Amino acid sequence: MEMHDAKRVSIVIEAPLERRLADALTEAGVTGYTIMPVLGGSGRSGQWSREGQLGRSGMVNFICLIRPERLDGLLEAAFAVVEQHIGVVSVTDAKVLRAERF
Amino acid sequence: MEMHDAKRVSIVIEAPLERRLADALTEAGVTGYTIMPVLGGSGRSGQWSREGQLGRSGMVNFICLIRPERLDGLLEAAFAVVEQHIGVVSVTDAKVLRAERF
Amino acid sequence: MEMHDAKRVSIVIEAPLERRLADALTEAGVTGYTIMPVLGGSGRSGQWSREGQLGRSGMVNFICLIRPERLDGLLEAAFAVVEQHIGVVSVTDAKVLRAERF
Amino acid sequence: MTEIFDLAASNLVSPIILSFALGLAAALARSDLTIPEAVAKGMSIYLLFAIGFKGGAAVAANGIDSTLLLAIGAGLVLSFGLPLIAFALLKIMTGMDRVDAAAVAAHYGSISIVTFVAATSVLEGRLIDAEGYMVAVAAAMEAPAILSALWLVARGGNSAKMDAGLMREILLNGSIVLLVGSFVIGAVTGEKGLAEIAPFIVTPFKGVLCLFLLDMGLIAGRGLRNVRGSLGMGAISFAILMPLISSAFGLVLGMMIGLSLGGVVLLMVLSASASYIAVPAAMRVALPQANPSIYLTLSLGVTFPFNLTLGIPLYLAVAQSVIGG
Amino acid sequence: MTEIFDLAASNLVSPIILSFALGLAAALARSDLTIPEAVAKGMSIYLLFAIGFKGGAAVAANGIDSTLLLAIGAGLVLSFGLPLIAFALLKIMTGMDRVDAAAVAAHYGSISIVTFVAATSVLEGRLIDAEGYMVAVAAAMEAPAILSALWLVARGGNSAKMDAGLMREILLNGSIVLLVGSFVIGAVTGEKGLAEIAPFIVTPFKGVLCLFLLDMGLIAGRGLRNVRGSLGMGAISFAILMPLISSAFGLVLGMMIGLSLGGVVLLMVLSASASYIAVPAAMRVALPQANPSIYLTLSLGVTFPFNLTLGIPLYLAVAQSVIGG
Amino acid sequence: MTEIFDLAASNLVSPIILSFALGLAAALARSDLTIPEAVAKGMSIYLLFAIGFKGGAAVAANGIDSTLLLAIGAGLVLSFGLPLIAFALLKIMTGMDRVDAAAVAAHYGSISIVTFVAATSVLEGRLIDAEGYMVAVAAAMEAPAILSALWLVARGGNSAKMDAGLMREILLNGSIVLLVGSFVIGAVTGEKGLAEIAPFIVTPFKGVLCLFLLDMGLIAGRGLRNVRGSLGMGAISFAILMPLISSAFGLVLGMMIGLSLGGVVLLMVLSASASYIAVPAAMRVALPQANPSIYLTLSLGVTFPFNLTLGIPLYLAVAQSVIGG
Ligand SMILES: Nc1ncnc2c1ncn2[C@@H]1O[C@H](COP(=O)(O)O)[C@@H](O)[C@H]1O
Ligand SMILES: Nc1ncnc2c1ncn2[C@@H]1O[C@H](COP(=O)(O)O)[C@@H](O)[C@H]1O
Ligand SMILES: Nc1ncnc2c1ncn2[C@@H]1O[C@H](COP(=O)(O)O)[C@@H](O)[C@H]1O
Ligand code: NA
Ligand code: NA
Ligand code: NA
Repeated sequence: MEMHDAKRVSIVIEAPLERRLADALTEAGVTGYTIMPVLGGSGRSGQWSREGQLGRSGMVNFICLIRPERLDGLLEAAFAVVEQHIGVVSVTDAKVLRAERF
Repeated sequence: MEMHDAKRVSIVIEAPLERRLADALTEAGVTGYTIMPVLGGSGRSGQWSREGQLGRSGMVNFICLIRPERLDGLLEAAFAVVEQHIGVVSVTDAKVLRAERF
Repeated sequence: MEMHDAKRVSIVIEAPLERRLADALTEAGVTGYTIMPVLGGSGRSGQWSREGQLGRSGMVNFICLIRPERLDGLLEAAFAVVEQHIGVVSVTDAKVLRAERF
Repeated sequence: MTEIFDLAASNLVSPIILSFALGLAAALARSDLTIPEAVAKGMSIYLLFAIGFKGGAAVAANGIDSTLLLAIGAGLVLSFGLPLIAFALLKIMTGMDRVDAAAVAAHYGSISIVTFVAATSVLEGRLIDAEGYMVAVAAAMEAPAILSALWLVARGGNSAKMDAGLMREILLNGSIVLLVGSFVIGAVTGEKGLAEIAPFIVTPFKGVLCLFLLDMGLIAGRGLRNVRGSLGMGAISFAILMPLISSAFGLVLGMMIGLSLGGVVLLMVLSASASYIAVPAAMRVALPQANPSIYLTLSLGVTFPFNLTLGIPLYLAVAQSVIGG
Repeated sequence: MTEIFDLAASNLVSPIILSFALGLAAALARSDLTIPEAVAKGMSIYLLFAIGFKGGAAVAANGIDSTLLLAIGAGLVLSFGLPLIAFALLKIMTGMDRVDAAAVAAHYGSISIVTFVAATSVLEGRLIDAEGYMVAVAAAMEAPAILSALWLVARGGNSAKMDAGLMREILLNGSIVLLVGSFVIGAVTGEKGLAEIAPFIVTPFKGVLCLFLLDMGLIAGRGLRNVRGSLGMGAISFAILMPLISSAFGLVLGMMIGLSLGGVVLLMVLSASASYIAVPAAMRVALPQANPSIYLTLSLGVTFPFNLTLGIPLYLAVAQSVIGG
Repeated sequence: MTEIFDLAASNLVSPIILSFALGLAAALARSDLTIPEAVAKGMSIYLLFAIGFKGGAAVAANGIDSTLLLAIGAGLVLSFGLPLIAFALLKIMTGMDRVDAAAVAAHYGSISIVTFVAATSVLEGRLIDAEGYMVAVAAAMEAPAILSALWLVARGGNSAKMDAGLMREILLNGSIVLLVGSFVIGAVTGEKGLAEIAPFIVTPFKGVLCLFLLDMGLIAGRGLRNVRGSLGMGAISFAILMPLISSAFGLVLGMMIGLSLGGVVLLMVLSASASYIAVPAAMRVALPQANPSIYLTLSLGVTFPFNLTLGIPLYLAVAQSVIGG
């Protein structure tokens, strides 16, 4: 099956910033992403768990598949939102089916 | 620790097709997969969020780790289900522990 | 944007072992991980779904981004917990922003 | 005429309707108010269980009269037939292609159980009795419309995926099973069973319904915000005209088979209401080419609030003036 | 004998049992009816809180009599001892290896709080009082069986992971803490506290129990569907024979320490019931080699429905005929 | 003085407080007892809806008196002003930097609706009436404190991100919308609407509150366990001193505008309580440099339990002795 090179970007970010990150991605022309729930985790700011949270706190995980040449634009847009916040950005090489969709 | 080459296939697909995709994978001899929840996302068919859904709608994310030589069989089986539907298929190179399990 | 090499380790493990794996990782000096929920899956021990479970059963997915040179330590620590249990460990090459955090 | 408006107005200031309006307004104003998916699903399970059980207990109390089978038959006829009318109307009123039109038609042949529940509340508020087995009729009307829609598509040469697996999924879908199952439990355990669990399924029922409608309002509002402008006037007019036509068919059949006033109103409401749970899921499997935002918006964003606010009092007024009582 | 069947029959047509049956049937028919995990967990928290609180309030009302400590002691003896009997029986009746047999044995020494709750409902329906502190006995019986099972495994030379961490997890597991905690709250705030929250924990209780049992039926049904055929007749016979034996021990100890009729029945039910929440989780940590589908199916798929339908009325009838009253 | 302690003592043995204590103890003992996030959110939606609706219905019953606007004005003044006092106090009592101090200050100007609800319960238990519109005052007090805190930060030269988007998010945040919305529904549908859904929002209210406070206890306990030792005595003293000061301001303003005894107590409680839902989320967006574990621990781990146990009876006793009645 024909596959096309892509980058898989994963952004773990605080839930109250979800809408802002989505808006920033959209503005940067990134219209494809999937948001996944996060149960808990640990990092420099300590351990946390969704069950110990009230309200809108917690984190979410954005996954974007994107053409390699558009990676920098995405990272810049995302980084502007993530910069001052708790969060992690990672990138993996991937292949996608149906590249016409990206 | 000894590790073995594998492919990591991620399939984001509409929830009402979950059982069909699982059956198709099983028929193609793929008996290992993990299904993860999806909160929301954006794509060619617009933005959606799990909280704006009634009933069985929404999407789920299948993750399959598989021996490289079996990738094509998996993709064909998966594609037959995903083809006409909203959804995204991506593949990443990975290594697995305990290859005897795959 | 400057990016740094890393390994992305994914560990799918039974939920009752969540605290033990977190403790083992912390002891091995791995303080960064994200825990994601799992809805269901299939493997050598058959199919299961979160909705068919009572109590603390089910599985969770640990994701760790780690410097490549620390991979072995992590895998050993994780494997000691996963070894006798149902579960899957996979590793992918990745790049991360803000390496000072790892 | 003024009477209908009075009825509608008094209906409009009920906590149930206002809760829906609150949800709608909050979503349109982009508030982050949301009801967790699991809680919404829990409430819908509660409502289905309660409505089914109460229907069954009512049947146990009053005995099954001969109209039960007739009423289920009428429901099947309506669910099979109304999609054909909806399809023709859509072809005339809108520029939808065959597949989209068939998918929308399926929704209007099927039913909305929350609209049914709201109508039951209105009847209870007016002390009008209805046949307990109308919930069985509701269950019978969920699925047939899907078959009609797939037939419409197949007739046009397009492919629609209908297989045994889908058929089973549709017939054994959770809401049908729960509604029918709790109806049977209610019928078997009767008044005694109802008395045991009435403090759970009867007294707090309306309050739960308020919160559920708050959520429906939120979902409808978010849906409307997303499609703003992309739906033509033709489609929107259809979503208001169709329930009026459907309810007329419900009225005629209900009277023909000799339902009580309450029963006729409920059959009108079932006919007029459009599905937004079972049918959309089935469409994603069977007609993936159809655009979900069209059918969801019409059903949940237009027809549902129309029935809830103006439709139910209108159907009641019409039935009263035709039947008397 | 006919009396027992009458009792069982009247027990069988209760909304609670029929809800379980509905869930079982829906799952076996592969319906997609599901209750969200969060809602199921919410209901189990509600049930534990309510049952604990009511037990505590009953103790506050009647005072603590000297049998409280004896009853808890009896519970501990049963929970420690029954696994040994279960293990011996499994060795005779089935071909299970030592680890699987020990894991199953742990479940039968521990308890099912929902079975306990259902028995309480039956007693209330028959206006039979029981000691309020039986919920404390239930809490005491949750954990010891796990230790016996691990000892059985260790004795056989296999390794079983028992450490301080696991011990703490078992003793402080959520359901024990909630049951004991709400029991204490009920005992401290007494009748006055109960009156304040009775409209939440007393009146709607049975209705919530119905929905919870619907979910239990769904889960048991899915489990049974998955293991179909892989469990031998020996194992299934064990799952019905063992509760009968256990209940006999419960009967004898209950009478020895002077419990009331209701208290004896509840001790029999606790003995006869098998865990499907706390013990399975502990087994995954301590005995990962044991096959979960064996113990879950026996406990939830066979023994639980047996107790719910035939067991409870049988234990009640036996206790009545032995004790009189 | 003894009277206050009597009041506090009788307050302490209520199921509500003991449920909080149970959660706290369970979390500190590292039990795995948890209430699913969706269920906790569902309960908070229920509580907001119920408290708003009842407030609105009370206004409909008693008519709006002229103090309504005055009371809302007083609430705005308190919410804008108290952060300034809190900030000054933090600068004196602790070594926090400007940003952390401002973030904490925002929490103490805003309110905790659960504390408000618990106070309402205490008043009802003592048969003391309060103005129904106090829930509107509560809603008005949620947001202004955030603006004061951002102003404090900006004045110090740090950057705080305040934009139209955040403003809208704060003002249209779910709890404000739900509280105000259900207040309006209650006011519009009045006694009749209340009667319809009272079995859902009135009678089981206290029981739901118990489970909700159990969860609050669990969360507070987990928070306290995590920060153990990292908070100085200065900060902890602040978290107890500040509510005392705030309540004094609430007392004075409440008397000035002529609120009833119950209304004054509620204004004191609102002033004394600190936010742990709306404000933390806003801080993560607007002041990401501020350390969440500081403000969450002070607000939820110290001030909340203080108000719940000692604060409320104290404010009531003070108000009674000052106003009489
Ligand atoms: N190395 C890592 N690997 C995976 N997830 C991480 C890592 N570091 C941080 N995270 C996630 O990001 C959140 C915030 O991290 P931090 O900003 O370091 O406190 C954590 O709670 C984790 O969910
Ligand atoms: N480029 C992408 N990266 C990640 N997820 C995507 C991407 N495109 C689509 N998706 C996911 O697939 C769903 C359907 O996509 P589509 O079929 O393009 O509407 C979206 O709602 C996303 O959850
Ligand atoms: N090849 C695989 N790819 C992805 N997930 C897997 C795979 N094999 C097993 N899993 C996951 O690990 C769980 C336990 O697997 P097992 O130990 O093989 O029964 C399954 O239920 C899946 O969630
Ligand atoms: Na219809
Ligand atoms: Na037992
Ligand atoms: Na305050």
